[in-house]
Amino acid sequence: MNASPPREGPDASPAIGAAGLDDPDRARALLWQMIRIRRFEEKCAELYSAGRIRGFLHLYIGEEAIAAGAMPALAERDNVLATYREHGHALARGVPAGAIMAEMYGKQEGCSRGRGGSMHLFDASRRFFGGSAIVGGSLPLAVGYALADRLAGRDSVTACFFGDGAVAEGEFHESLNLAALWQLPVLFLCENNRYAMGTALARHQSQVDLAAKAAAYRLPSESVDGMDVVAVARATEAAVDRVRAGRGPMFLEYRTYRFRAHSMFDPEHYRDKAEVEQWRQRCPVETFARDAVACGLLAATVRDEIEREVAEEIDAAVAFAEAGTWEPVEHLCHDVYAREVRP
Amino acid sequence: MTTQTIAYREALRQGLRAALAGDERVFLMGEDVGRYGGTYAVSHGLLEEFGEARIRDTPLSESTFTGAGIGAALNGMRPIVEIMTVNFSLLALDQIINNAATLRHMSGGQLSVPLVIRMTTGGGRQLAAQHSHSLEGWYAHIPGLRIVAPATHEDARGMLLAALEDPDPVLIFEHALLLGAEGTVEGEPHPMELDHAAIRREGRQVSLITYGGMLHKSLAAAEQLAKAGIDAEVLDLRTLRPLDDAAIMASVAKTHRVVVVDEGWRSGSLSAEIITRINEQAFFELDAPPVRVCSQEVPVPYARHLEDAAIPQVEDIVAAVHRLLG
Amino acid sequence: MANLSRDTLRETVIDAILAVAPEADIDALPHGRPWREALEIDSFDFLNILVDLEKRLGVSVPESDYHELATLEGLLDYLEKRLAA
Amino acid sequence: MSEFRMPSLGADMESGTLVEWNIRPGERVERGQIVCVVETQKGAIDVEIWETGTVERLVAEEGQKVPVGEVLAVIIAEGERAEGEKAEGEAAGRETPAEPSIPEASRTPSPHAPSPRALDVSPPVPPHAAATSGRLRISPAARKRAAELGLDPADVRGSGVDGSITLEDVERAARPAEGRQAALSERAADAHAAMRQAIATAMARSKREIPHYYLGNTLCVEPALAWLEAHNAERPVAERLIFPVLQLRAVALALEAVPALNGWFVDDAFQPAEGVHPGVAIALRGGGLVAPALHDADRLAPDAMMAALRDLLTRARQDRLRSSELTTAGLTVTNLGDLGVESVQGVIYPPQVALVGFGRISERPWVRDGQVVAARCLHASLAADHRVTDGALGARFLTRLTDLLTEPERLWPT
Repeated sequence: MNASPPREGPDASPAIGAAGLDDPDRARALLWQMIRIRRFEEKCAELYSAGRIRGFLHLYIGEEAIAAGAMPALAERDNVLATYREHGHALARGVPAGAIMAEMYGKQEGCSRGRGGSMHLFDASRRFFGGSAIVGGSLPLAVGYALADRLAGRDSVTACFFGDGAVAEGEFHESLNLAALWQLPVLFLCENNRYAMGTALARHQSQVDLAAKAAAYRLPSESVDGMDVVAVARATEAAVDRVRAGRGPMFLEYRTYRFRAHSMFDPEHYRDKAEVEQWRQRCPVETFARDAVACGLLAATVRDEIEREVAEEIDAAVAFAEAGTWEPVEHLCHDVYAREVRP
Repeated sequence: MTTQTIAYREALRQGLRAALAGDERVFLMGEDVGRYGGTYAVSHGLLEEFGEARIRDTPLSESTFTGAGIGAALNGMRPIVEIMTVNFSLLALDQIINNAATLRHMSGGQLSVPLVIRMTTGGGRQLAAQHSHSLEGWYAHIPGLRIVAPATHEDARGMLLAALEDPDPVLIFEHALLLGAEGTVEGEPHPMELDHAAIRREGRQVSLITYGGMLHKSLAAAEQLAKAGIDAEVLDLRTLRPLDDAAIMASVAKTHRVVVVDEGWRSGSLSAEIITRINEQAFFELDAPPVRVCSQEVPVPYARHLEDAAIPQVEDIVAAVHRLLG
Repeated sequence: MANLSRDTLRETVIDAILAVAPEADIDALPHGRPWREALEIDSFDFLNILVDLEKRLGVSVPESDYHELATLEGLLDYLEKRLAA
Repeated sequence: MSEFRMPSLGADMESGTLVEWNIRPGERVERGQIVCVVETQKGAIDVEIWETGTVERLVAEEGQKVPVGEVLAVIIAEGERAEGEKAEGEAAGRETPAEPSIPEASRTPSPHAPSPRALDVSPPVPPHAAATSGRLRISPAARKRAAELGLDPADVRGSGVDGSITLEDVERAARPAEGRQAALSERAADAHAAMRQAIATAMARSKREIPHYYLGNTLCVEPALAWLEAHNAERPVAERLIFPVLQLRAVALALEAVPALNGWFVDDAFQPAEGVHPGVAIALRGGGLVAPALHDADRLAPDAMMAALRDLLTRARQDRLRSSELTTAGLTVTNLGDLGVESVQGVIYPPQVALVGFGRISERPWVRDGQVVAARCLHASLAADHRVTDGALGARFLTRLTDLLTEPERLWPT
């Protein structure tokens, strides 16, 4: 990887790329997942512009390698918590695209019955616990999930995704400290896309080496090239194994970049177009597809097959969402309490 | 059935012990609940009895240990989180309000947070403005939370047990001045339901509507009023959210006069909420404008005479009733 | 109402008078003497007694008949007559 | 800042006992509002205030005997600033304990611990301006109950917060001749003795100081009675006029014509009254006499006058007169006809300068058109103060009065 853009922090572990794989099925699955997330989100942007999706819409485009690479490392019994930029995580975790799209439409067939929207995707059956719009707010929950597993004697791992902005929150520090103190099975997964909304890392952190922060709480930590899906997968697998083995929590930093604005309504005054263009050269989908073909892992035709499959799935998801129904307003106050309560 | 006379903190401890013994999923977590024996000695002896896994001392990280309680509750446990005072709970406000109160609804009913958070509230101990406030009314504003304020010894242990059976987050407010007060309990701890207010004294002429630490001042005021020939009813709300509207309106329909005694400040308060509901639901039962006895609108000061002046006292309640009855 | 006995009627009238003049000693009234002067019933009291009797018996006494009410017996006769009508 | 003082409710009043305050510091008061009850030798009087403002403080305490002219309360007029408001701000009215009690070293927290202060933690909130408008102050429950009982709440006296009408007030009003009357009967013996004393003082002064002269006239009231009968025909009993309404009206109109009889002799000079408010002498059952003013008797239509008289008689007998009613009459009218007497030679109530007396209506031989006929007649008399008027003026008044009662259509000319 020669085209590595400038970095504020120390270098991540070396890139691996498609050459690091020998299983064509795995390569296809990774590419499929990344393309699926990419196309799904592009469709979301289109539907947002058409007024079908409302609220805030935060797109993951550029960062797909992380969800696609990391999620397969987790078992069904593990717990996943994510941020408000979590469409990719939900898709990668297996939440049906139709249920996600319907949620963004606000339909009751949505994965949160239309109560959450883009930022609050939930699927308890897949142990996908959101979907949180409070930066740093899900880290303490992750500690609690892990504590419960520990107390109940289960070997589950709790994976908690968050961004570089969250490391400025007190809850990040409290949570890393408590998880390390109690040696809980939490995997802290930091997607460092270099901007907390519009504020560059160096403009909000005195120490831009995030792994060093984790180390201060005596968490083993590692920084990974988040644009390299294979590197992400390898590092995450190793971390999951370590945490599952009962060796305490771990911190992983994925160095990545979002290609699109923070949300749909963001003129991007805070970064140069040249910088964005430079990172686009490292697009995780394109680089992986190119390398996988180049090293003979995938046939040149696979890309088109995947695109067709994905287009079909997304069309079906949109149709599902369009056909979805509105929950009756009489149900407005349902699910505030388990029992019907008149406050 | 045996009657015991015990301190309120002992009643709380009996409730905790019964909960820990009765359900493996229950554990207690908070600052100094273990080796120290609890800031207010409520959990004294429980570490030895139940071990470090279930009586967990935490760092001074209110947000994270409260959030961890929520996470553990989401993941099948029945945690009891102890926060030292209501003022400190403000550090955990994000977790309580953005997570505990919202997750069931935001997930479309998929998630459940069967968490109990206990904290002390109220003034009267010369602890000044960062340890003495009564913010339970604030929490009672939040849909998704259940707010309870046990004022009697039976409720102190029994409402905790009932709270643990509740599938939703329950915040228990224990008035600090009650901790040392003695009272009686009957037999073994048993769950005390969380849905209804209780008439602690029957009366015909005026309803004193109150809860928590103010219950005892209201009862003392009712005693004084009785000597002056005024027959006051005292209604203990017990649960501040959801409010037992039926009990409130029934009392108003009986006495036609209301004094709400609330240690919280009056502006934008629980007392305001109660009186508004009375106006909405029992307007034509009112025979005089409703009256409030609340704390003065000042951060609670340290000096004894000033603190006493800031917080409602028995004579304030008596005076309010006299004023109301003309 | 028409079957009201004389005694019941008398009691009703006495009640109406006592409501206005609670201290009145009606038993001490000399038979056949004007009762208003003896009981210090002024025109306002008298009006109130008539209002009361109207409420109790449903009999409205026109002003032109006031002269028939000068004695207690006359008042009772008059009411009996009106009730029977 | 102004002082609200114990009013003089009569020349014979030296002091009164403050029975009850209806106001509290911080409250707004309106001109004409009844602010306290004062027990006088004439009974309990509702005392009105004549200034609009805010109660700064109450000086006299309930139960205190206060001489006439002494300060009862301090009032801040509208727009004025309260005493010390600038310096103390919100703390005005609060007392800081001079010696704050020293907390015990190891105070056992107790919810029952006595507090060392004398503060009102819940200061009375001044009623919103809208609440002090002309709207009736009645509790919602009382309003509902009054509607159930078919009672007009305007007729009910309020005893609740800020003088509001309560449920109990309505219930009490629905039980006639009970309530306050019963409460007052406990001190009736004392009150009657005091009243007797007051009457004795006033009448002795009258006979000692006032050179009375007396005039009298017998008049035929057949036309007046016919007018009354016609007016009352077809009306339910409760809405009928009584003859004294005509008498008072005639007095009022005659006074308009001869204003020298309407006023007071004060400091060796006649001071005319400011309106026509004849005092109505009312004998109280059980003894005693009061003579409250019937306000603006020259301006009331027949039914309004009857209503005003009914109100006055009812309240007089319930010991509920207002202070203004005891100080404004410029002349008194006494009617002893119902008690069977022919004529009255009245004693003037000082410092008034005249008194009109009416006797009984009875059948007399009367000459009409040269024929002696039986006709119902009435004797009217005037007692007047010779220091102020002479017989000629008195005669003009009495003649006028006679004419008006003889030709009743002139009482309320259309």
